[in-house]
Amino acid sequence: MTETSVSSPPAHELPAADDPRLKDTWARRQLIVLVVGVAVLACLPLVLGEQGESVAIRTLIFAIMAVGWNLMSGFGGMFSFGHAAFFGIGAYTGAYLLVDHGISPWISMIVAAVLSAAVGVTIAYLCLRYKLAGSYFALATFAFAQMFLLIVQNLDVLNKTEGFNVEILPSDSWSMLQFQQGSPLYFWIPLAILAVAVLISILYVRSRAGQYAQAVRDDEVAASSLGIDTMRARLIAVALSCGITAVAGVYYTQYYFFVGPEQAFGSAVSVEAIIPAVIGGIGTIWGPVIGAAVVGPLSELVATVLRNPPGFLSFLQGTSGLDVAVYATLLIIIVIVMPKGIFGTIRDRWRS
Amino acid sequence: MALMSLLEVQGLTKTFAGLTAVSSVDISVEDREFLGIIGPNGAGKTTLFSLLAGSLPPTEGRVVFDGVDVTGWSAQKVARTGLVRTFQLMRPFESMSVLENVTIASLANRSRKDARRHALGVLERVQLAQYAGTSSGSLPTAGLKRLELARALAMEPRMILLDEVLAGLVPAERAPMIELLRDLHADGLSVMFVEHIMAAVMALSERLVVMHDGRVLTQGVPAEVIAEPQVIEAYLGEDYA
Amino acid sequence: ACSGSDGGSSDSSTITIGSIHPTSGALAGVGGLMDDGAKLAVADINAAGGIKALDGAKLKLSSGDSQGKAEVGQSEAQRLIGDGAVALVGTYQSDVTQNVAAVAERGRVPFVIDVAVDDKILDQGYKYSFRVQPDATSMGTSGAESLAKIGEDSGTPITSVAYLHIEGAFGDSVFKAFEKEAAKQGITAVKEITYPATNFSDATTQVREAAASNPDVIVATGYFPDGVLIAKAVSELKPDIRGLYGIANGAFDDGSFPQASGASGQEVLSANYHYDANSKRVGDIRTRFEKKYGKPMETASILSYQAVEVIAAGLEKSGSDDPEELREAISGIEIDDPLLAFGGPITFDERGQNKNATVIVMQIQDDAVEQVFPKDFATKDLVFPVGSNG
Amino acid sequence: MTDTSTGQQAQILRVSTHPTTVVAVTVVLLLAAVYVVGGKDSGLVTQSIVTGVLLGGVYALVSIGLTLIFGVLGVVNFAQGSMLTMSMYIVYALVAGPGIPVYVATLLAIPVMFMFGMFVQQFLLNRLTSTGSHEGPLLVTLGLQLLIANVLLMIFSGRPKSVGTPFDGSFDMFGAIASYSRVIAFVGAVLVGIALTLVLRRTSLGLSIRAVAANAQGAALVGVNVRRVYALTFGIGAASVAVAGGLMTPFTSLTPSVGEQFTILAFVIVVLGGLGSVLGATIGGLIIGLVQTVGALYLPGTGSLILVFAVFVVVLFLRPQGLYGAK
Amino acid sequence: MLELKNVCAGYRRLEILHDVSLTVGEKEIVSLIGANGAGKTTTLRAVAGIIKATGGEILLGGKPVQSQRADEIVRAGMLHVAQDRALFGDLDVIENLEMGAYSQPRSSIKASLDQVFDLFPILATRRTQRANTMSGGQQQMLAIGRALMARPTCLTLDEPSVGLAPNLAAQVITAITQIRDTGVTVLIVEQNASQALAISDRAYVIESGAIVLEGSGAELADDPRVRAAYLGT
Ligand SMILES: Nc1ncnc2c1ncn2[C@@H]1O[C@H](COP(=O)(O)OP(=O)(O)OP(=O)(O)O)[C@@H](O)[C@H]1O
Ligand SMILES: Nc1ncnc2c1ncn2[C@@H]1O[C@H](COP(=O)(O)OP(=O)(O)OP(=O)(O)O)[C@@H](O)[C@H]1O
Ligand SMILES: [Mg+2]
Ligand SMILES: [Mg+2]
Repeated sequence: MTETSVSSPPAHELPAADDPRLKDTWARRQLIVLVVGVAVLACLPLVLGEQGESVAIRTLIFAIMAVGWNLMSGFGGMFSFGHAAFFGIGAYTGAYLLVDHGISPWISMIVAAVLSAAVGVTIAYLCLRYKLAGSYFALATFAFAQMFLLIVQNLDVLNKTEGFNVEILPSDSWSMLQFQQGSPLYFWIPLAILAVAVLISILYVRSRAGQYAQAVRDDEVAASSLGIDTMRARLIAVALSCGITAVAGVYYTQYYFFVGPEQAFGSAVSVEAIIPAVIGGIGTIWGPVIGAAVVGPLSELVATVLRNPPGFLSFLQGTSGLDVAVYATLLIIIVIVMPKGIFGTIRDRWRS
Repeated sequence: MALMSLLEVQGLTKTFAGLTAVSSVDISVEDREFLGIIGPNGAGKTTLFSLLAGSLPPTEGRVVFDGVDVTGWSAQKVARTGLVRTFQLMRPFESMSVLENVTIASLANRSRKDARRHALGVLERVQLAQYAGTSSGSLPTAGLKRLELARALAMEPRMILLDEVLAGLVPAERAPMIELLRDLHADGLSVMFVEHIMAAVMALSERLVVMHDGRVLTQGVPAEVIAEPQVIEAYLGEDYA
Repeated sequence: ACSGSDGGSSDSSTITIGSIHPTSGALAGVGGLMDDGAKLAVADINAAGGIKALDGAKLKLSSGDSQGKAEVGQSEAQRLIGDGAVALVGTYQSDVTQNVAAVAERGRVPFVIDVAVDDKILDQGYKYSFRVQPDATSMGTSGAESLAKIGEDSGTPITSVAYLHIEGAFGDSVFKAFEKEAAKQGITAVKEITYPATNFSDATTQVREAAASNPDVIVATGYFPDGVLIAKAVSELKPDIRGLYGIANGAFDDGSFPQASGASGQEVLSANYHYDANSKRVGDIRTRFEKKYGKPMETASILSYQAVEVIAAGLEKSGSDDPEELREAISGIEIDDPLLAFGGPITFDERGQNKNATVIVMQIQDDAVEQVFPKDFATKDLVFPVGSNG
Repeated sequence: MTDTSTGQQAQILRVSTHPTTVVAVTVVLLLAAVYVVGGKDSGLVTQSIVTGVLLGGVYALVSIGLTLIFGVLGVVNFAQGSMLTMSMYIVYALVAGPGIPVYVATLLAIPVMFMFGMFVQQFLLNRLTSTGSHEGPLLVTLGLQLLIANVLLMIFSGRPKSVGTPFDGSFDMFGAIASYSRVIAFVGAVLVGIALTLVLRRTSLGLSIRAVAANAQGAALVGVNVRRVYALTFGIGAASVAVAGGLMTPFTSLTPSVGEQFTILAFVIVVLGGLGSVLGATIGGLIIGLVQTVGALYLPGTGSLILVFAVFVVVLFLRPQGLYGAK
Repeated sequence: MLELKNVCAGYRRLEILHDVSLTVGEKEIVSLIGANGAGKTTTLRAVAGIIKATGGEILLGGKPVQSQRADEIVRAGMLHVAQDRALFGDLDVIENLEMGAYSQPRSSIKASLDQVFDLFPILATRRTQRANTMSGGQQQMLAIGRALMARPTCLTLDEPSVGLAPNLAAQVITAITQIRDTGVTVLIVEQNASQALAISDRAYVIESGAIVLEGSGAELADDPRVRAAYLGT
């Protein structure tokens, strides 16, 4: 790129407002995809059976968690290894308010989101304040999640290891978010929540705060020398991330009618928040959703296939552990074949 | 108080675990001045910039910018007062396009829409507009250098600290860059300029400061300064000129 | 997709029973045994001509794997109900059982709990859940009674115990119940020591702390690995006690305990629900099980077998495979020859708890689990105080 | 994060206080406090300390392998615990089958696990690690953990297994009981720690490992075969886990998922000690072991674990790069 | 000594070098000059085995090396000083230099160290400073020093004088001639084209991934096109 020196125009001369290079249709395109996607998914319950739906719902819960996780770890660049903490806060806030105070889960969702955001911001602030980065940050968040788990197991108000049972109401109730077993509403509601979560990510990523967060992720020093309040930018990402994850937790309690410490705060939950995002593609809007859509049903599919396996495999029938082993193998293969995640890899192919 | 220079540095000192990188430096830069800084490798030029821009906390001394004492302020706070630096080793936001890189800086005092437009304007000014859409990661060195500059300019600074913006540019690339810097200065930008390429230093600097072992060795009119034997001895080398 | 009930009657010649156990994951060992137990029960019933009341309809067991996770357990339960199961058995873990119970309740399908100890499961007022095994509280209570009697029989009453138990609902409620009953019997729990369920890989300190309060007996409630650690620690520290006594202890009466604990397991006592080693029927079932699956049939596995029998009996009684009627039948059922060493026939109270479920005391003698108390279940004589036989 | 100010902070800390002395002093003071004002029977305290140190040895043994893999390859190896289980079952198989004595079996397990580690890196992780991704490897090892656990389940069933030891029994140590097998494990930990430290410090392999850890491309430019170093590192990590597994079998009831509980603590220990620092992992292991057992005197049940994580977080805040961390 | 025959190379699907051919004779200094983004670094990276040539041949001492890994090429005696220096940031100066001698017997280290310290005295005074805390120029010196530690028979330098003070830049340039005189073949990419050409036996000009000019240093230094584009005169 050898330029011949031309006398440069003074800075204040702005390009025309309708300059094609200024056009940025990204957000609009994402929104269209979102609308279409939701419309299509909304029809699923009509074709799914009882089990199909329960798997689909679990998948949706995964997806919401992953979308939340991705805001902090993908776009914010702070790898959270302790999102169980925020999912758990959601699940327990919902359970506690409902069981002990009869408060509607809808309200709990808001309370939980705020509470979890506050906690998340506090934790993140401490970690960043003390300059924890990379693996150290990740493990610190993990440690906090573990502490939450252990503390909950020792708190009488939260029934220690017993957890909470949601009372089964005789009839459907919107306010209490309870419907006939297998009602499509159990699918549509989390679908709506997911849609909102994705919408938030789309808007956030393009917002000032979102742009700042990504800049800080790429190069903290450069960002701060451009006048960006790096701490603030990061904490906003954390707050959104934790809030969304908490809502997933509230819904979990509602749908499963029972939540205990392990279901809410167990380290497995933290991992479940990460897997879809990584499989689908970290730091992308659709990666977590696609990842969840793949991983969620995967184990059930494998189990179903192996329950009555094709002839040549029949000798394997009923070997306990086989289904999980196969599932694990598939997981490994996906990651190796698509190192940037399904969405990330496909997008790269597309571009070049 | 009486009208004072845009940047006042008094007794600025920075020590790293025993080693004194910058020791009691006093410099003052007038508004709209173009100050060149030269000095051997390790003289403390970059560290000085880091101290001024708040990237590093000083061990001692004061930094007063535009009448405000900014000593010990965080980098982001300093940057918002209109004192902006560039980096010797370029640090683009790799995940973003060139335009987005600059927009980030424009956002400092604009709405998102205007920022994007303003950023493009800046890119045009630094002749990087044709790369607006490309990802900053794959820019060649010359592009990256301009990007560093563009990002700083997008902050609309009063004063800009340029750390070796010409390093790594072939002579053919340098000319337009020098041209550009001259224009910017003409438009009223104050500049502190660290560079080892003497041709450029001489072409641009109104005043020249020579640093050595963290101290100000000497300063004054460029032509005179580079004639000083101690400067030749410490920096330029005999076979120069 | 079909909802529970009509699915059941859609094909009258075979009746599906769903079995949910952790056949993979950390508990896969016992989970597998229990699933096999249920399978064997179905096979036996079919071999004996199926459900007579439904003109010889055959039973079919479809198995689900909870992987030890509550939400997996739940979706498995929904799958099985969806596939037309008229009743469920399961699930070994209390939290998984909670979820499945909720599903069963809302799906209106009877759920016979083979193993799951937590009292709370049946405190929800669920109408479709029944439990065969004794719950934590009753085990704690009868554990205390038995201990007291054993003391008296030995001539010198037991007055003090130190209690080691695993943290969590299970350990807590067994201990609470024990403490309450023990007080009545004149036994004081001089020390309570809880240990964590995870990352517990050495019991020496805890046991030493227990011994420091020099009790007559050290009582322990927990699962297998921690049980082994405690037994080993006791034999290493050789505290001056009259015995190590497990209540609802997952190790002390497990078939693989003697081998796992070696010398240190000798003469350890265990108050727990257990299959009736004196019953010929049980003996026959266990030999056939071992032949078929190559593993010894532990008590948990027998309970799964028993649970299937309960459902079968319910079907016979109601003469219908409609889950609603089946539930009715089970709630009023009475099974006279339980496979377990219970205090009487299997019948459920209004909560769904088996009234006569109780514990007996076992002891490790020459590397085998022997029933030693009460007398009418005994297979060997009780050795107490431990080591008193020379 | 190349944040210069962190850099200095680290440097200043490094010159001003040597971690080992600080740690040693703190630990001694705290333990003294427990004796004097702890209000517990001193015999019991001694017991808890002895137990804690021995337990710490076990933790160290598991963490040493992890710290290499974590520090050099930047791989968050979730399969560490399962690899531990795997080596336990290898030893079990050798003992139960041909009847080889347990400690001999351990020696045999080492090369097997070393090969396994090399294999995992070469065929599962290399493509990902060379692209510098951290999440990819994390997931692969997660999958690996599930895979190992369930394959073991398919082979050995889930019933608890156990392995006898020639040195059953225990002896008295400062009025506390210590079982031979645990003391042997502790000694093993120390030996492995020393051996690895020597390898890293003295041998050219160690040199190349440190080079790769510092800057893979730079290492290639001075003639280091980076892929090979990666594979060897993972191999060594796996091998030291084999030692851990072997030495632990005598006092562990084997189930296909017995090792997993160690993974979490191992990570805590590795980060506490500082990524890639063998010494750090050893010291960290001892600290955690002590905190857990001595803490249990006052906080029964999971209380002591809460304490463990609290200590972990506090140490990180005081020293963001871990006790012996470089960055 | 070093020969490139129609080498093609690039990043992912994007080809940067198209049929680049050049030769560097035994104990020669050859410089490669070109605009920013012309492909100089890419050429050196291909030679060093950091990126794989997608076409053509690279011969080192007559042996094809285009398929060899970077470390194998180093063992074959060819060292590369990267544009981004690739130092061991967290290791100190001495460790960096010792690491440089990785491919050499440890006995050689002492002598090599002295040689490097003669060339860059500042390094001797910073033995225990961590590399990533050094100044831009100091890092540059360390990078060159590290390469020399390996006693190369063939050395490729990517902009060695970038960011160096004029006197030091001059020193480096003269140092390169000294290095050559110790029997090392040198391929150098320089912005300081005039100084580079002054010491080069031969030189090539690369434009957008293709060699467009070649000749002796002196010839090119006088070539009007070169003067215009790369000497800024
Ligand atoms: N974080 C640090 N820790 C220790 N020493 C440092 C640190 N940063 C810089 N130094 C030292 O301070 C001195 C000044 O460094 P600085 O980068 O300011 O030099 P410079 O004038 O920019 O040199 P160059 O022209 O080569 O860039 C150097 O000797 C450098 O090694
Ligand atoms: N990692 C990369 N990925 C994609 N493109 C790249 C990458 N590195 C360089 N390029 C592109 O390859 C072309 C040649 O780059 P190269 O670094 O070889 O140029 P150069 O001659 O060394 O220029 P400079 O003087 O800036 O170093 C440039 O257009 C650059 O944008
Ligand atoms: Mg500098
Ligand atoms: Mg280059």
